[in-house]
Amino acid sequence: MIELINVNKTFSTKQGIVHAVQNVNLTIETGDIYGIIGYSGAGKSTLVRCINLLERPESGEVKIDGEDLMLYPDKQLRQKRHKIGMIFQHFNLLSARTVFENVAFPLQYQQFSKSEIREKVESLLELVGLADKANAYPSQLSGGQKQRVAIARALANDPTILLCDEATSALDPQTTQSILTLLKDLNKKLQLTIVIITHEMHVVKSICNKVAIMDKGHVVEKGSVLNVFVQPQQEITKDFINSVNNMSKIDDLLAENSNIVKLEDNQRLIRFDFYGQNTKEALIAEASLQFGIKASIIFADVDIVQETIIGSLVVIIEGDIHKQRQALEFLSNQQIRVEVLKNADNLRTVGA
Amino acid sequence: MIELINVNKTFSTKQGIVHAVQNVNLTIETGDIYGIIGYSGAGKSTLVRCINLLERPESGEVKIDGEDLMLYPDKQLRQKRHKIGMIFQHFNLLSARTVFENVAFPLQYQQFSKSEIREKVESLLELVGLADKANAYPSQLSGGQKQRVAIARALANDPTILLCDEATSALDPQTTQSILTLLKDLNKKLQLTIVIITHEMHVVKSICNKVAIMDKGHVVEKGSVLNVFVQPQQEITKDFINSVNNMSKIDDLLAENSNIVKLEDNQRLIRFDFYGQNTKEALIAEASLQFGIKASIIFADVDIVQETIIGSLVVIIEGDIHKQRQALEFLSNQQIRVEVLKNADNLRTVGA
Amino acid sequence: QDTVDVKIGLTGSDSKVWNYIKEEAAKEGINLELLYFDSYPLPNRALAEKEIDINAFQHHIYLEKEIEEFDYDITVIGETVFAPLAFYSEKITDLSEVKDGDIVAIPDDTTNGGRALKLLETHGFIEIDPAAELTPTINDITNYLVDIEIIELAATNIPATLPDVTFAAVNSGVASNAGFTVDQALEIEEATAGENPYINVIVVRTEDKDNEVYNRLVELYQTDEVKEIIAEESNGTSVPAWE
Amino acid sequence: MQTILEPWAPNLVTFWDEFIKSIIETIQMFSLSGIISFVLGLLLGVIFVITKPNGITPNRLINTTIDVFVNVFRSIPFIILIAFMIPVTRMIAGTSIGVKGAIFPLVLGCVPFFTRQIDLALSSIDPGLIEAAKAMGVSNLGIIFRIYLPESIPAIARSTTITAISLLGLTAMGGAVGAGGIGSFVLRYGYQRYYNDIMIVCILLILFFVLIIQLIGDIVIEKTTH
Amino acid sequence: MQTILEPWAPNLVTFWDEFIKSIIETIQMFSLSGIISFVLGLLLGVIFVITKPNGITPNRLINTTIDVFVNVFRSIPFIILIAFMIPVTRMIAGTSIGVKGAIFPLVLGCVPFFTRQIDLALSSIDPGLIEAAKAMGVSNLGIIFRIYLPESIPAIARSTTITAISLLGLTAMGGAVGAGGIGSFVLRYGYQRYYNDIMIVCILLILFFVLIIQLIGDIVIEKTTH
Ligand SMILES: Nc1ncnc2c1ncn2[C@@H]1O[C@H](COP(=O)(O)OP(=O)(O)OP(=O)(O)O)[C@@H](O)[C@H]1O
Ligand SMILES: Nc1ncnc2c1ncn2[C@@H]1O[C@H](COP(=O)(O)OP(=O)(O)OP(=O)(O)O)[C@@H](O)[C@H]1O
Ligand SMILES: [Mg+2]
Ligand SMILES: [Mg+2]
Repeated sequence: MIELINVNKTFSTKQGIVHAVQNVNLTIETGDIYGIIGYSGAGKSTLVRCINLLERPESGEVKIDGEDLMLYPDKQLRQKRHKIGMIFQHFNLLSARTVFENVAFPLQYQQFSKSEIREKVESLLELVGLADKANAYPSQLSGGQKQRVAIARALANDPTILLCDEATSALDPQTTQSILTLLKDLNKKLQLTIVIITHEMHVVKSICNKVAIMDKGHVVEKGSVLNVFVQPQQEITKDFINSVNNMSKIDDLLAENSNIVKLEDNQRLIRFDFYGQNTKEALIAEASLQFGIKASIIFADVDIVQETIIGSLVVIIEGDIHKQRQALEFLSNQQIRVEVLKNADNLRTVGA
Repeated sequence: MIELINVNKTFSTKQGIVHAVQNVNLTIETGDIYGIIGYSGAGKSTLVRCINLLERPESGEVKIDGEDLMLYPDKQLRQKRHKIGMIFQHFNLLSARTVFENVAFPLQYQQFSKSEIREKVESLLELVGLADKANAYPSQLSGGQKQRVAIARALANDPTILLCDEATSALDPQTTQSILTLLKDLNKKLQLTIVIITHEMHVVKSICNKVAIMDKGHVVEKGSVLNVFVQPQQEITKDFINSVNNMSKIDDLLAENSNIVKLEDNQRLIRFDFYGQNTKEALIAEASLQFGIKASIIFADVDIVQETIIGSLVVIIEGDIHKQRQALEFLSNQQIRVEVLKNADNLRTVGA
Repeated sequence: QDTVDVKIGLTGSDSKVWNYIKEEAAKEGINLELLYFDSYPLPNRALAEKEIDINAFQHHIYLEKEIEEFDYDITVIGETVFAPLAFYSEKITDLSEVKDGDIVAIPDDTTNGGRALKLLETHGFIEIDPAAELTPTINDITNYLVDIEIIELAATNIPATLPDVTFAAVNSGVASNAGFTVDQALEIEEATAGENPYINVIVVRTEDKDNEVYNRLVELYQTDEVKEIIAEESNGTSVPAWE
Repeated sequence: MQTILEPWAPNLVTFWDEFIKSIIETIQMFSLSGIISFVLGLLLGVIFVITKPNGITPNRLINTTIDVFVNVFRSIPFIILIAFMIPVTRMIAGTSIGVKGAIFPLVLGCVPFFTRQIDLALSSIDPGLIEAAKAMGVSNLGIIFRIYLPESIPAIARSTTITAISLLGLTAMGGAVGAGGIGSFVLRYGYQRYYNDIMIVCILLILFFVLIIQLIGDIVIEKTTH
Repeated sequence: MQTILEPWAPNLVTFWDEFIKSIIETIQMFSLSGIISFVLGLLLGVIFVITKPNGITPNRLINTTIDVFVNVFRSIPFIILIAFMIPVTRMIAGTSIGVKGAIFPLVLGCVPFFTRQIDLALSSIDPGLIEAAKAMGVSNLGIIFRIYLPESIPAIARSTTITAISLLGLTAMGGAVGAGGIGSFVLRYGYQRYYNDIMIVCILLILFFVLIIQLIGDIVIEKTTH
């Protein structure tokens, strides 16, 4: 378990003091995959670097399994760090060593034999798809290859905690997916605790169980991914959630008055948001049948987060106006959030 | 217009020769926003670096507006490069200069006055949201802030061609979106030609008009984004397209036999893929009404690419088996691709 | 036959003489090791501190000054050569042509510099505080009779820089090495053999004053063969100091 | 000053005028040859770096020439170099003696060393920066003046400090051609005449100069490291 | 050999034995003091870098001590340093003259310089690498031996080359304590006696040594730059 209690970290520059992390409280349970999101410059990297004390907070406590790291003498801190893997935003590979040697680095001068190291490193390189680059030097690698070396290196020591600073930002979606699958596997099998800074909400959705949102040094929202996704409290959280689906595009289309959202008589543009098991009951289809309403989907984003369906639809509905209203009421009663985005001109005058 | 004709680039290392780019032919029209995607190590960066001859291809021609850059003497090449902005994968900011000075760099020693430079740089920093960091040094910036400085610098000289190597990989979705909007604006207003390497398919979807897919040094597929998205020819392309929606998750769920895809009697799990105007006619809703079928959405991804709706739905349908079959036939005739992913046990025996 | 090892401290390059003596000594079972020091203050110190057994590089004046300074218990057991200082010039043919504002170059080491000043005094250019005895410095000049500018530089560089000065004081060794001959000199230091303080000497620790081997080396030096070598080597600018 | 020093450093007081003169000579030699060497060494160093096979404008001939020049002049013992160069010095400086005559040999002794130091300093620059400048169409001259030099100021400052201190050491040899200087002063009086007070004061004085050079270097490094 | 040389370099042939002896002396002085200086300088340089205020184990006292040591010993003219150190040399080496007596002063003259060079070399390492090692729980010793040193081998090789050539220059002063060597040989015959053949041959020989040092340095740099 990682506990950050009232952590503050500032940088003093000639232009004044930068409060990179302010009064942050965060508890990361063993076995969590904890996502950290936030705008560029929000303090995510700094916060994560506080966990292994690469940045020493000015105040606050950094506890791992109940023990305050800040009180540790150097040697003990180093031992603790052996079990905290870290993937840096800028990779920090050793330029004088080959890919193999970089990954082997954390294993050297420990209890491992040469052949054990070789086996371990080779299997890690296999996992990240770089077996053929074992003897290349970092300067001969592409950006994504460097990042994968960094990932393999962070995992070499069988850490119990893994800190990832945008660990997949330079990777294509397939490689990202395979890395995420790998991390999730390790998390399940070995109870590996993972803290993962990411800009890709789908990363949060696909592997995190908890998430914290940072803004200007503060953690403004945190909780289980499902809760945060379903009931975001802060504007910034909503923005992040919208970023992952294409719902926000509807606003642009409306603003542009695109053809797609031009409505004919008796049509309405509606947004539905729903989550949980009730979707399985095909509520919208039922409403459609029951009230004789035709609905065509403009945007849809239905996804499964932690075994739960959550989704949004933007549809144009068409049919008898009264039936429409009944249908919408029916759906609202089923815990579906209904929002009328636009009415056809004729409906607007009627004032529906 | 940028033309790459039969371009080859190899690196020789101690481990042998790496064919980074092989026989690539690519035409990028003026005003294009050309996306380049591919797995890590596919040769994307190398290819783009061939455009401004940072890497000199071993063979082939690199033409800009019909003139072969490879034949240019140094001075002329430099002049050409003045008008080619580049955003590097690793930013390459000058550590001894402030943010302001970095952005001003390409403007110095040209015809601009001091106040013009100041104005230009300040407006660019405003655009990328770094006005308050003008006097900070790169070492005092977060990863995303560095990237934004690099973007501002690449735009400073009013380039006619902009080469972006994962220009938004370190940015949060909001900042990414604002940068993309900025690029699209510049593209529209100034006919700026943009070549953009990215791993984020939604970047391709939202701003590119053309896209090329690279694999092991080759361009394996290219064309308009719509064509490529609607009718991907290569497996790798399909993989990339799937990465952006969550359709591929259904396979995992099926493999896991998740609760969500457990079917009751007379249910079928179906995937629809469709694009174009016909969706507006609410075909699925119509089928549902017409044949009395209830459909509940499991996954949905409906998006607009180049003014066209393209989408996929995974739904569970329920209802009379014969009606179901009729409904599916009806939809198939409407140019909707229908794929039955799973039948309920009772249907399977019937052999539907 | 027993051999005895002797370490001798030398400077500069009169090695032809010493190579000869080394050969001769070897015949008598004396194994002479030649150690060349490139700096003057060390050989006496090395001798006093028993790092070497004997040295031969200095004249009486220098030795006296060193003994006075450090109380070295070392003493002369033989004289070698007299190497007179001389004035040379490329600009003038006689010292009488020297006028106010002319430049004279002198060696920058203590003893030769002092000698040069003394020589300048002898020829009526300057007056020196008598208290400075035989090793005066520029500081000891009490009066300039001709308003010359004295410039001190490495003795060995003086011949090469001759075009840049009016005239210069040059050591005999340096002069002969540079190819100057005695008859080119404007003036030469008086050579009064036997009592001249600038005669070079062979020195040992006082306790070894009567050491047979060391005295034998002196004898080996003071031979006609050596005289010949010296004459040949120095173009006559060095004069053997024994009869 | 002199009266205060009298009891502590009697010899120094005796040779006070020469002492002051030697300080001035050292400052003259050091500053003149320092400035010239800095410019020349920087120039050669930069040319050396950019003409390397992987430099921005590879040129085997020039590169090798500089390499040979540096090695040859670093091979010749400085005292011999001074003597060797006397005719050339006379041609260039009009005289081969005095402070004026010392400048050229000092420059010749210092430049090859500084060239190597500059090579060392510039070699630590991230190649990505050179690439970025190239991509922006910056000329080779621009790359030198806008990337290489400004980006390596801290390293150049370190190199310059080291070289300056070495040069200060070289000026001690200025005495060989009658240029005087503290080094020659301390050799003649402190060392050859065993005036310990002069020895100590001079070494402290040189140390003081060294510290000033070091301090300036450190300040530049501090101000330019971000 | 001698007979072939006779017409070209008559003086050299005359002093052939001394010539050969001087080469051996130079090699002895150079290699012995070189190895010792390399180890000590590397040690001091590394300690200096890690004890800086922003180093991995800041220690003002040690850092300042090294700084002062370096500056003091770089301030003292080498010839004076030799004389100063005679008693210490005798204590350490048993004698203060000859090759044996030259080693200690040479080391003392070389180490401060090399320390500065190592500072220069290590300062060019990306701080991110140190950080990565810290994050992995690597001890300070580990950071030195597994990051600082291996990552800066090319820079250290450059520094070592420069220092080695400077040391070769210093060995020319070995003559001051009777250690001989080519430098002393060429001073006594080439320089003082104007035997041009000796001058030229010796300088070529030193140049040859310099080129070998340079070559070794270049090879190391090439092999270790990726
Ligand atoms: N300087 C070099 N020396 C040797 N090999 C190189 C060099 N630069 C790139 N390569 C190799 O060339 C191939 C293509 O590299 P490139 O950087 O173009 O890939 P990329 O498509 O940009 O990958 P990424 O998405 O990971 O950045 C890779 O296999 C890489 O290892
Ligand atoms: N060494 C430093 N000196 C001064 N300011 C710094 C330093 N490091 C970071 N900062 C500032 O602290 C703030 C937080 O930086 P941090 O790197 O934690 O952001 P981040 O959330 O990781 O951003 P990104 O997503 O762009 O990487 C930023 O405003 C940054 O400019
Ligand atoms: Mg960050
Ligand atoms: Mg790349």
